[in-house]
Amino acid sequence: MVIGGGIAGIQSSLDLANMGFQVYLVEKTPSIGGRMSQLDKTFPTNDCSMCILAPKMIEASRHPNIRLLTYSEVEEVAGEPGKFRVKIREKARSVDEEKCTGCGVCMQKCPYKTDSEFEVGLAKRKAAYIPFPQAIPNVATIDPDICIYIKSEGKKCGACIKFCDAGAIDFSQQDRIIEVEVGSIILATGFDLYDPSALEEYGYGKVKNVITAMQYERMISASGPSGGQLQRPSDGKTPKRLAFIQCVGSRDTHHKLYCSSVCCMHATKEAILANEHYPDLKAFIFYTDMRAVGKRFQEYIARAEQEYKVTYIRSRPSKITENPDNGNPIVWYEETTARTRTSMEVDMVVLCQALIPSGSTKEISDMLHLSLNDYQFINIPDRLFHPVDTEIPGIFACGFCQAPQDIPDSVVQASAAAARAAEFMSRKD
Amino acid sequence: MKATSEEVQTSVKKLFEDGSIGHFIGYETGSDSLHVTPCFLKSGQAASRLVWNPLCANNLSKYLLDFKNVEGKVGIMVKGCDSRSVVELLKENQIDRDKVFIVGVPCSGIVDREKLLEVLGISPAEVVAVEDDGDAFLVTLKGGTQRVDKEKVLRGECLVCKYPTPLVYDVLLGEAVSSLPWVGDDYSLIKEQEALSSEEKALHWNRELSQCIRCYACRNICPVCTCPECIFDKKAPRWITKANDVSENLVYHLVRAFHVAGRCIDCGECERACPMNIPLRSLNKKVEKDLLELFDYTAGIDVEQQPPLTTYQVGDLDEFL
Amino acid sequence: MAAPRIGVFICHCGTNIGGIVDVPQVVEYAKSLPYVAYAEANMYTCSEEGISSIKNNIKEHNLNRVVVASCTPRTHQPLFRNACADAGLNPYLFEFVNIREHCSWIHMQNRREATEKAKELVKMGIAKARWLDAQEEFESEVYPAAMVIGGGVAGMSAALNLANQGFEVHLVEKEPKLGGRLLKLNRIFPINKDPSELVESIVKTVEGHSKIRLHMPAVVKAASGYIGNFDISVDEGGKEVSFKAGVIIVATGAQVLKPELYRYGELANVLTQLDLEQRLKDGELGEFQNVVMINCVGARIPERLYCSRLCCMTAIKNAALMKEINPEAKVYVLHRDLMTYGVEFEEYYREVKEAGVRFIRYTPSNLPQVIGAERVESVRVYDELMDMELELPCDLLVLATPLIPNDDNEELSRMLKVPIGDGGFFLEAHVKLRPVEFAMDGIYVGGSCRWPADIRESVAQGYAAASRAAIPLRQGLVKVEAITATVDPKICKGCGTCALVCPFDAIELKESEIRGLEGKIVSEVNTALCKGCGLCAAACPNGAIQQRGFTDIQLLSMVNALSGKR
Amino acid sequence: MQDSKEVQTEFKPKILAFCCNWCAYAGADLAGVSRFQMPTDVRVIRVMCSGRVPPELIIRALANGLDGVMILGCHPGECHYSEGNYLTRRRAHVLKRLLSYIGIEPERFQLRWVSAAEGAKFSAVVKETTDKITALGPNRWVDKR
Repeated sequence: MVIGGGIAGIQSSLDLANMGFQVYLVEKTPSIGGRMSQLDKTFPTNDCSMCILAPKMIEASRHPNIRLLTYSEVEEVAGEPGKFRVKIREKARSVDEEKCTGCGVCMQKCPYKTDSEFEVGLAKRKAAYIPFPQAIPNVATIDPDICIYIKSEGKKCGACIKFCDAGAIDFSQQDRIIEVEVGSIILATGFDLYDPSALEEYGYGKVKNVITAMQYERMISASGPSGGQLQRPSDGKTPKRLAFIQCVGSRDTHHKLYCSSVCCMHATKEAILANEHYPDLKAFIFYTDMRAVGKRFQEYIARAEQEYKVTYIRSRPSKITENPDNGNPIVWYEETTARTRTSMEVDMVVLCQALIPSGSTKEISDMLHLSLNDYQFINIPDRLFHPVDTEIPGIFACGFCQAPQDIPDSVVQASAAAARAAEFMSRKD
Repeated sequence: MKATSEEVQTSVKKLFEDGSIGHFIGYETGSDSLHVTPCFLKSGQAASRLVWNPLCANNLSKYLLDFKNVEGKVGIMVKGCDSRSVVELLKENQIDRDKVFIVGVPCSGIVDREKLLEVLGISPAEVVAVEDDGDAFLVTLKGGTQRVDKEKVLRGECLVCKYPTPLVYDVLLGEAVSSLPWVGDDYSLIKEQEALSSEEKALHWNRELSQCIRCYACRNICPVCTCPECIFDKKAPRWITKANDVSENLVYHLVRAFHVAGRCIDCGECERACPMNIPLRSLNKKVEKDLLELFDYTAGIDVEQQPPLTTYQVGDLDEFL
Repeated sequence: MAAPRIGVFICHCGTNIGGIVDVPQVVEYAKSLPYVAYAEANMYTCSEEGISSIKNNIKEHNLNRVVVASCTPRTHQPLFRNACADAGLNPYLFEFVNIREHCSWIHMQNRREATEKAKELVKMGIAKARWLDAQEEFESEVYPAAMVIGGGVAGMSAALNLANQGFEVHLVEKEPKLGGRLLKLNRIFPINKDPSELVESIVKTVEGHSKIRLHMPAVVKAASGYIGNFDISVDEGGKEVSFKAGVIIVATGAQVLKPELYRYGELANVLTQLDLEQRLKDGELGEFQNVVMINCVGARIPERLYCSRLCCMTAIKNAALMKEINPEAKVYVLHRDLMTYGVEFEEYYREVKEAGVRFIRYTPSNLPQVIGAERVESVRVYDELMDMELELPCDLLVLATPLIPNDDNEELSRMLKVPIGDGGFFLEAHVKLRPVEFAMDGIYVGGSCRWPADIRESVAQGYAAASRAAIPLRQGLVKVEAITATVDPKICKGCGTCALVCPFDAIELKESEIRGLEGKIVSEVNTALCKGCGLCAAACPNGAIQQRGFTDIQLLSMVNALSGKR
Repeated sequence: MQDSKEVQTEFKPKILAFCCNWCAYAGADLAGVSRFQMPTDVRVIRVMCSGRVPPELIIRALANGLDGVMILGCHPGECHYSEGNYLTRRRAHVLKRLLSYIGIEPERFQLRWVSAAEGAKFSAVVKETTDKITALGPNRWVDKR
């Protein structure tokens, strides 16, 4: 069983399934794809994230050895290593997966809206929704929290039932409990975003034109709500000067002490993309240490500076205020070489917030009696020689839930976890 | 000094005698004194038939394909241009360098027979001999000798020839010629054409190509057209129909120009063979010019050089209108 | 082959297609086209009902080609191909026409034109279907053994994992001892233990494993073949040993740069971090009072742009150790950006800082300067933060230098036909999603030969490579792409153009063994290597090489159908 | 005058687009999923790689009277087969210049890069090409005699 349908979980599942093992891939949200599906491009090649991810998602959904359990959560794990008995709750979608063709009529007709999780609040989604166009499975889900038909117990609305030609809407569905026995468990529960409003000095939520890096990814993405146009929240204008603030909540004694490992690079990528979209846009990156340790990362930074006119400023801004006249954020910081306090007015600020282990990581670890480290990452007792083994034999962890890391490292760990699980399961027989 | 027919005869005779070659492909005088035809020798005895003069237009290299399976080496006489098609044949593994003995002759231009007759206002029967004389040809007529400026009567490809001396040979007869004085911008005619409007170009080429009778002489004589079965001879897929239609002719000529892209060395044989006098070299020359400008490539120079359309540079031109 | 009898199934997709395109009209039109034996409309062709209709009609109407016009082949082609196969029709006699994503969904305002377009798309699909050929999906056997090149931590992890999964492993190590670069280290972070103890237990397991055949000291001399079927020969102490392997893992590690900077090699008390570890290990370091370490020596400079990832941590570890050995000592680390990424590194950096190691940032435009005649006496550095020049007394200068590629990478690259990228490290198939495999099937890569990696990363990559390698080993068979290239040797002239354009080295010029053509040099496709891109087919001047499923005649028929030519 | 104007506005070009399976075709699919509305004049032929499209086919299509031909492939460096699109690019440059030389307007043959995520770009390319070719009018090369 693999828990978490992001890139790490998908990779582990594919490796094991291709080796011939039966895999249950359990994902909490309605679609697999994880955080990577939200990204626009990926560093350092600027490959489009969805383009390289989608084939893997499709492969996982089609694989005869993979049973995809989306919109599902692990409820209980019993048994022993090599013979875990797992109860999985498959939540009611109110949509028959077999009949739904993913045509999206229900989404068009559904009258109730909420913030789209996928678009990080930059757009709305309906109660009947497919989280994003390439979702797998490509079927609708009806959100019981806002669907008026469910809330009124069938008295109101029902537009989706009326318009669905395939007859796929089924409000009679109940949550189902599935019980399976598995030899090994791989945890790949990924990360959440640290809420930057905890850093009051940066004004997130108050200064309108301060957004988070994930929001920026959706904004610059051709498939995002603005079709790849940078539009600042206050007035929809395209920014000409853009500031990225690094270590927002990371490497910070008041917040998270650790380094999130990927922000230097994603900020660089985001700055490059901005300049690619708008050649006269200037981007500034305020950083602590520029951590570019991966393959071709330094070259990428060099290109950002030379070709895309990105300016790196080594400084940790003390606060961000708003110019009341035009809504421009003002970044206050110390000029390192001159050692003077100074400020810079820009059109929009992107906060590269700390990344934290996802909430599900804690839930699942508690269920499994695995300990977490001080920052809620899954504890790995022998990081050196058994980098994906948890405290319990037969249970492995990979990707961001066990340490901050970028996509290639997550993919490496995912395959490593698959190898360890295969080894563990072959030792048994 | 320019090599003479006698020198060619002597050295070929010697090559036969010392066993260097078992066959030889050269030139001999044809039906009249203005014609030279290919000559195939099996021994040195008949070497006295061989000639070398400004009428030796044929590119003999394609005949090498007919001698692939003979015993011993095949000797062949090549001019600068012909040697470049030999390079192309070597590049495409169509001939074995070890089985070929190349007798190179530097060339100072070949006579365009029709231009000559027109300039002099005579019939072929009146010509006795044509000799090279620096910047002119010495034409011996029955009634005396005339000196004709080369630039007036040279073949089109010779007017723009940049490689008068063979690039590949085992023996070179006569002195190397490094450049020809009349050659300037070899693409000036192409540039003139490029400057025309689409409408004018379409009219021009429609007119030219509608004359084509699809005799395939251009293809058959082309030294780099070496496919055992040409795509235009296939029934399935049928790339062109037999219909006498300019669109079919268009497909034929454009595809041909593309197929020899990076391989055509401008020996001019296609144009010489065309019974309808279609300016075929113009298409090939256009491609040649683009390959040079885009990828800095010239065909027939170096056997080791990879053909331009089988390779790439990441930094190749990306702008596409 | 029997005359083509094409069945056409046109999907309404509820109202998705049917609401825009006049489906019945398209069905009628399809019926009028040559070779069409049957045509119908379905509400959902992908539904159970639609699928059984395809199956029934194949039998009932004796169809030998099937065309479905609905959504996109990228998601639904396997479904319809399986339906054909279930009905006894070769799945490659199926053609997909996209009239939803490419028609109804993008022309919602123009039903008439959308219908006309759908008709034309269907006509093109039928034109192609007429020329479809049955294809076989070949499978080739995988020899159940692996070769792992390199006996460092990455290679040993990979070897052990595969061996414990039950596969025979040939482990080839060029040194006379397993353990790799780790053996040279004095202490390793985070446990500050002597690494030889740690590595010893792994080495013992490897050496004692019944499934692992150790070749040591040995180097690979030749390798040929393809996934599932490699023939390998190694030089094992002067003796040539040959064996077969189904997969290969490259984990040959890297070497530490010996710099020509800061008077290294000239002054006795200038060491690299590795030299320092060696001396500590051998107990030969002697007394010291003032230690200065400089990071990024020979790295992140114009000639060597990359960051070697682990030197910052090495410096911090050794700085802490120096302070531990002599708490009175002054220890300075001169650095640029400090690469203490992640959780533990950052924590350790804080601890070490608190323990009294001083960190000073220098800039590449203002490099530290070594002062001293015979020995280093002090180091002068401009402290960016304090905005002043410092002169640090120094009796031991330690330089952190990057890992650089091994010298024999190039030879190995030529032998295995795997690429080397910028900087001389091996180049993986995809930097993001295929980090531990080469583009060439059946060969995998892990550890510092791919990119500088610390122990945990090398081990993870070793395991990951083993995971990828275990897939073909466990499957026992590899499916060969069916959409491959195929040569007609009768008309091939052996010019080699196809071989030049092939990105996978799948085409070779060979003497034909076919009767009547013996000895003729022609192209031959190694279908195990061919990925079916069709570049060769486009480059061949006379169509002697074709791409199955996308042949000239199929594509030409589509073009002619669209332009109304027969 | 009015007549010819009417003919002009009624002209619907017929344009062929070869799309590679991995990027451009996926981009076209995304355009569909996103319901980007666009002119109806483009017909797609799927090939595995843009490098599969031989010049013969483009020449044949234009000689048949099609009004435009496009090759759409992965961006340079993103080819599924690592280098196919680079070869396409070289061939296309040479072919385009040759076509233009004999009087086929350069707009009628296009090579463009569309990634699997660029549904919007696919639709923009379709619009732009349709507009350009509509403005040119029908491909009448073979009627020039």
